[in-house]
Amino acid sequence: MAHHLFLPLIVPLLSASVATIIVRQHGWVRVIAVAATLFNLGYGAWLLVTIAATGRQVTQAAGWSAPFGITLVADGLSAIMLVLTALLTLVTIGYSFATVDARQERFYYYPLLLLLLFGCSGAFLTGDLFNLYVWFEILLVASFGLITLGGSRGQLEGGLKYVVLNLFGSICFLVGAGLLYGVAGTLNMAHLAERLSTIQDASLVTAVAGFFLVAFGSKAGLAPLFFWLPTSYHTPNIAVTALFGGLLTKVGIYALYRVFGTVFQSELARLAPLILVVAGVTMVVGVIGAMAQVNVRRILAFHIVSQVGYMAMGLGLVSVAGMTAGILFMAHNIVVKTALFLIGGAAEHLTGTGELKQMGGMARREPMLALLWLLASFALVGVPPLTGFFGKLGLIQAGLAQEQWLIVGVAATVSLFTLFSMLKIWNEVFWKKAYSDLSAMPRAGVGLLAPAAVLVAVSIAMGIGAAPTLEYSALAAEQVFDTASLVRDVCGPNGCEAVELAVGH
Amino acid sequence: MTLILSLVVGTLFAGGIYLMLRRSVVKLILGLVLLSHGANLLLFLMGDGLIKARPPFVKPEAGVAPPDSADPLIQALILTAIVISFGLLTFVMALAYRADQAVESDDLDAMTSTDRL
Amino acid sequence: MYDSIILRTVARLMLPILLLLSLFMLVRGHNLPGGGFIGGLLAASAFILQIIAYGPVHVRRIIPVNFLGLAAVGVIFAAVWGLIGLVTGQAYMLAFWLKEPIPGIGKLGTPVLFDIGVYLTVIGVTTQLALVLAEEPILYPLRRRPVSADRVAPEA
Amino acid sequence: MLLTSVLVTFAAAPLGLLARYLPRPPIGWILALLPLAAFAAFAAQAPAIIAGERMSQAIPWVAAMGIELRFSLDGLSLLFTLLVSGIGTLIFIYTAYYLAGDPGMGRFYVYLTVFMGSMLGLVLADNVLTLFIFWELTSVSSYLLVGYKHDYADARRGAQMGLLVTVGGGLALLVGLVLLSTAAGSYTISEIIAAGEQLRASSLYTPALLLIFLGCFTKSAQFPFHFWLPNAMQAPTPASAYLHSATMVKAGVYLLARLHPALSETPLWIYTLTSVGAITMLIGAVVANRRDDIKGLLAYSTISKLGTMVLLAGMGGPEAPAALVATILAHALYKGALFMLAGAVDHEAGTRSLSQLGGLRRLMPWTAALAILSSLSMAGVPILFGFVAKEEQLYAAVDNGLPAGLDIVVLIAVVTSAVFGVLYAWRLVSGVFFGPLGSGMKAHVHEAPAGMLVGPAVLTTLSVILPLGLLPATAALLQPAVNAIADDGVKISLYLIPSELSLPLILSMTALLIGAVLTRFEPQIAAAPSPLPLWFNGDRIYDAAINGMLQGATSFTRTLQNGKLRSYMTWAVLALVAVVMPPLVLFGFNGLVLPNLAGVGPFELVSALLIPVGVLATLRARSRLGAIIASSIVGAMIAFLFVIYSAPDLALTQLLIETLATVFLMLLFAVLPVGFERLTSDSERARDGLIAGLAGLMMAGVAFAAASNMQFASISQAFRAESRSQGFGDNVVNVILVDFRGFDTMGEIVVLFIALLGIYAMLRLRPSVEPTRDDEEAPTPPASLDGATPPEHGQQEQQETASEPWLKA
Repeated sequence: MAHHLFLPLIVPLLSASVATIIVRQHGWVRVIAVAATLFNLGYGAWLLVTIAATGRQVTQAAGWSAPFGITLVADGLSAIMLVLTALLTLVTIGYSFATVDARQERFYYYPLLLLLLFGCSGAFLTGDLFNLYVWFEILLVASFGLITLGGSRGQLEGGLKYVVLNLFGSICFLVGAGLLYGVAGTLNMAHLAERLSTIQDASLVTAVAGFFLVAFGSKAGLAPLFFWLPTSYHTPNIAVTALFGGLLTKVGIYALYRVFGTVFQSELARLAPLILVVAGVTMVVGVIGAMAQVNVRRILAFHIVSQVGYMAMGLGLVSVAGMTAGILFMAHNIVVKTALFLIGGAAEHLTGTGELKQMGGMARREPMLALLWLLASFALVGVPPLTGFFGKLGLIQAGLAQEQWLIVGVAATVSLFTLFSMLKIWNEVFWKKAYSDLSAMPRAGVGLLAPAAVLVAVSIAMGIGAAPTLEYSALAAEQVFDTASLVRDVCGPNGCEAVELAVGH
Repeated sequence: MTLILSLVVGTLFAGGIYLMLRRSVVKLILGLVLLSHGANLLLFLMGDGLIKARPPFVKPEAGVAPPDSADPLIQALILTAIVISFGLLTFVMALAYRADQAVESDDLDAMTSTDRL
Repeated sequence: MYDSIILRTVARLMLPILLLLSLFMLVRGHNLPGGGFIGGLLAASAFILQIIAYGPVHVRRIIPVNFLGLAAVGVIFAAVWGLIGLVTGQAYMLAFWLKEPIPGIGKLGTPVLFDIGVYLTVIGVTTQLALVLAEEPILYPLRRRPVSADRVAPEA
Repeated sequence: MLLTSVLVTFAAAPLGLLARYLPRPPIGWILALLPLAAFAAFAAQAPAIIAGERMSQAIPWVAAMGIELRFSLDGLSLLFTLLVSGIGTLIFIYTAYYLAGDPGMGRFYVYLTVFMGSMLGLVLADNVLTLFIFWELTSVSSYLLVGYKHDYADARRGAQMGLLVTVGGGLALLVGLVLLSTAAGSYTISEIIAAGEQLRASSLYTPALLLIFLGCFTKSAQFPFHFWLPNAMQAPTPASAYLHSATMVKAGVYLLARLHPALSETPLWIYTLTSVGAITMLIGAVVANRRDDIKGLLAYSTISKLGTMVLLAGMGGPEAPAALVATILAHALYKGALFMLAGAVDHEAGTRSLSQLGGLRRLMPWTAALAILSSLSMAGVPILFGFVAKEEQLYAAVDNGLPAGLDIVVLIAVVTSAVFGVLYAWRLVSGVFFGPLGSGMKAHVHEAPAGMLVGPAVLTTLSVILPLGLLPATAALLQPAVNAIADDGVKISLYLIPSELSLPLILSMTALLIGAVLTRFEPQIAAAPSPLPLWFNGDRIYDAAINGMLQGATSFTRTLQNGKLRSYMTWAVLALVAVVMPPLVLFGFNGLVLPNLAGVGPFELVSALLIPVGVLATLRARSRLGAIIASSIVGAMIAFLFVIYSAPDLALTQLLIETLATVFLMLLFAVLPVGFERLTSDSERARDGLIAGLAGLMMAGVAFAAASNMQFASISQAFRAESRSQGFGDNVVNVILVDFRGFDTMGEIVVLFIALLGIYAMLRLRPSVEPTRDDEEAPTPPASLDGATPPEHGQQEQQETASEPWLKA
């Protein structure tokens, strides 16, 4: 039993609670935040290695045997997400030191970040469907707090839509979980997978799966459920936008991968055409939205939507190759998207506005920032040999292997339009002559540059080390689909039906 | 009774959704309230049947709760869901209140500035 | 809203009763209807009744508790008992029970302590929320669009 | 050595930044050592390659995707590596003089070096994906080079246009290459080529080939994608000379030549390449005669020659491969020189416009001499290498492998383009160097610095001396390249003076003659109406497409992302209905029987039925207060149902929560305004009602279907049995909450806790400037915002505001 799986949850939770109590001591709160996040990062890295070496890690909350208690399961996908989440949070915290004002720190900015980390980490580790719902709510409400923190009119307006639409998604999740409990009588994902695989007439299950598709799809920002994202993501602190932009939609994708890859395997095959259509529409609508925007963060926000489509495509291909590419793409996107928000945000922070019209001159003024942007945006577009290329290539290969010509065509075309709108930012913010006199503008210090530089470096490393990254993604994808071994790992060799309620050790 | 309660669930969802499609923030909140009521009631239907007067308590003489008592697990889930939705709904209320204050209107259609192109 | 004599009287009377009831609910919860949630909500109701009857300023004065801090403490309290399992090399939140039941309360174990953490958190959160919401019109007096009396009247 | 040469080039790219610190012109010579070393290294391999050897080197990279850093050097690659590194050396020297006064020169060298590395990788790659990676890198580095003067909108536009077109084609290429590799079963180019037979029979052949064509045509500026190349002339001249004449634009031709043995000689290959190549060739030749900008003229003549190359790659016949490699070499020599000279003229005279230039022969004699010689080569005048190449082209055109009818057309096209070639060469020379002094030039024009003439001099010299005695050696060098294109014993034989009077020679001379005659009518030709319809202008179409796309995107987004929550909600609900309804309706009610209502008692019936009543009352309430009260009836009735159906804990919780929620709602909202306004039209209400009703019906259906379709025993039985024995509690629900699933409960209290933090911050942390409402006093948030103690004045206000209407009632 891998009881250590609780650590990346307890540490942020207790840190956040303690930080809440001593919130006035900014220095200590920062130390706590960094320490807890570092712990999670280190733990995540260790877990990556451990899982590669010894396979899935499983433990039971309160020791109750699965499927009766709540199971924590970490596989390759969990570990990837865990480590990236911690990395993003760490980078965001670093960026926040330079950008977030003291009043927000007083109002629980760092505790909320840690609680978001707590919620996300829990969502990546749980092996219980209802527990996943709880984790989703934790990370959602933490994100609610962060997105409205500051209380500007835009935050309140955008936040209201963000909150309401996400709550609708949550309700769908709750209903879906309830229906599934009604139909299958259990909540443990391994047990659910075991039971659902024996259902002959699965049509009702398909309907139930629909609730999860909508619930996770709305969290992931799939069409037509993404509206909350572009309306709110450009309103809060840049650091918050960056973290959300990199992370939150991917929790939805993670849940799609996990629940549809494991629990609803046969439903996945049935829903695959729908998922591919949704993926294609999401790519297109997102990139069209991005083309229309004239504000750095709003362009990037629409790009999130577009790229979530690629990840959904990885699922819709219903193959290990497809999911491998999807996971690779997701890992790439988490890093690069955050980097872009941080860099664009730094330009916004320095210029004082994110409106393209009123920006400019950054290439001459801040060449380092320009270089980072160039690398990150080419990575996003999928220019080889940066990370995005491998994700895109993997999706194209997997799609062609299954003769899904249309989605491959859409995916390729959309990346051209992605390039177009990234060039728009580059032209307007960096290449164009400065809109106003920049001589009084503050210089980008290490505090603004370093966080993005770290992420860009990670992205480049992931590109050069594409082989091991891909290998790990493949391992993760196989583990997601391998329900037989999941059942064995969670419930023992005889399957979940044979387990009796007891404290296991 | 399952059928009747299913229909009741349906009306809760229909009413909730209809309210959420209106323009008033208060109706929006009430719509969410109805939706979460609907979800809770729906969950309740997913237990082991609707059982009257046999709550899931351990009978002292038997040492176990009767197997035909109401489903304790679904009740625990609903309890969790009720409390969670209480927290979230309170958040929505406060947020809607602040938005209403900042925009000076309780008309949701007036809150479109972040999407304006 | 704070000047109803009846309300104040009732509130004053109810405070100890509700608090006692909440403790009772908390303690009996493991065997009878009740538990940390219900207990916590009852206790919070007691405070909220005070807020409605006397106003938040008064309540802040007579109950000088930082409820937000209480909520944080409650979360920590609920979470730490689980660590016993972890440090002994077992699962987090693994239950540990005293051998003998304590008279009038019943068996005592870490799940009960956990429930107390829940109880504290619920009290803290709910009461603090009510306080913050009730203080809202005091801190930010309504400066609303003018309201005509006839629109108020039909509902009153 | 292959891998090293590429990697070292990339690694050395930052050295370009030395140009910031070291003295200006000499730095060019120092940096030029890098391409020179590469040139020397590749030249050293020439004997072995000529002898028929083939070098290969591979290291694995991402094996699972088929990406392998596999390089191989054969004749074709050798030709290109020599061009890339050789011309690169000259360009590196030239740049230091051309940009001598430019502070950004270091950056320019970095881009140039990256480009060179990419180009080397591209022509050496023996793995399609590696090839693609370098292909894209050339696009990206050329983007940076073209946009080097990015303060100017035209430079940004030109750079963006080039990148979009080439990357767009690149994406098609990528898909095409993956398809090709799928059909061949290998990503290694040499293996793909070996699988030629199998490929041409594959069903993937046509789509793969069309996509690859798209990539090659965009990269090599073929009609109708040619328009980006003239716009890329915004690049500083060294970049134009390097990328847009000698190297990058030939990448498409290179790939066609590379794949020629495997994919050629099908109708698709022949007809597509012949027609596209011929059209491009003619359009380029014609438009080159209408350009006033000398770089524009050269750009179109490049387009024309690229068309010729594509035509040669497509037409088949025994002579075409030889003509192709000869043309590649000849074009690189004279066009590289001419671009650099054009840059020299621009640099010294301050303009590139033919109408403003003139008479420079006396002021810039060396430049003039070199330009005249290279132009003669471009025109195909005998004894220059351009002539040799043109002879080859004509031989190939005469002896082409095309079906009857088409062969004549192609021949005429080639001759026509030769005629126009004479014409634009003449235009260039006469316009710049002859006639009266130009009007728009700087005062005191003088000869360009010697450093700027080194490159053109070397290239021009080659154009001159290759035909004078070095033809056999050249042929020997080019032979392996020909072998790589057509592996069936085609011999290349270059000659200056043909042994007999052949048809190609006659045609060549005729073309020269006609061209010479036509020079008399040059002004008329330049002013003649455009041969293409006006709307058919790549530039204009590109701009229209971009603007149309932007406008379309804007109005689309405005409609979709309209800011209205209710519109977003509608989408969400419709999505749910669309996903859940079909499986439910189609299959969900299999074998369900209508239950009997016998066991339904009055209490539950009444409370159940009061719920819809409460819902309806909430919908129809005319005031906030009414709506809140009506909705709380619903909550209460649900609690009552919980009581009836054996859930006392739930009922208690529900009641308490309901009360609290109502109190909170009233604290915040019950105050003002009291009435609801009617904001939506009847039709909107009807529509929303329909949607909501549909969703409600679906929820009822799915709830009922699931409740009557429980196929498995619930795990809750175990909790009933073990609650006391293992959980030490008699209230099973509570034991689940604090023990069996205590982890959920912990999450749940954290949700409450976070919600509190969020609400607290939201209500107490306000922006320092809250938008003021009316004319009333501005808000004065108290100093202590986090509200542990509300301010003293609050107490007075409390007394004053103590009469909220909702409790007065």
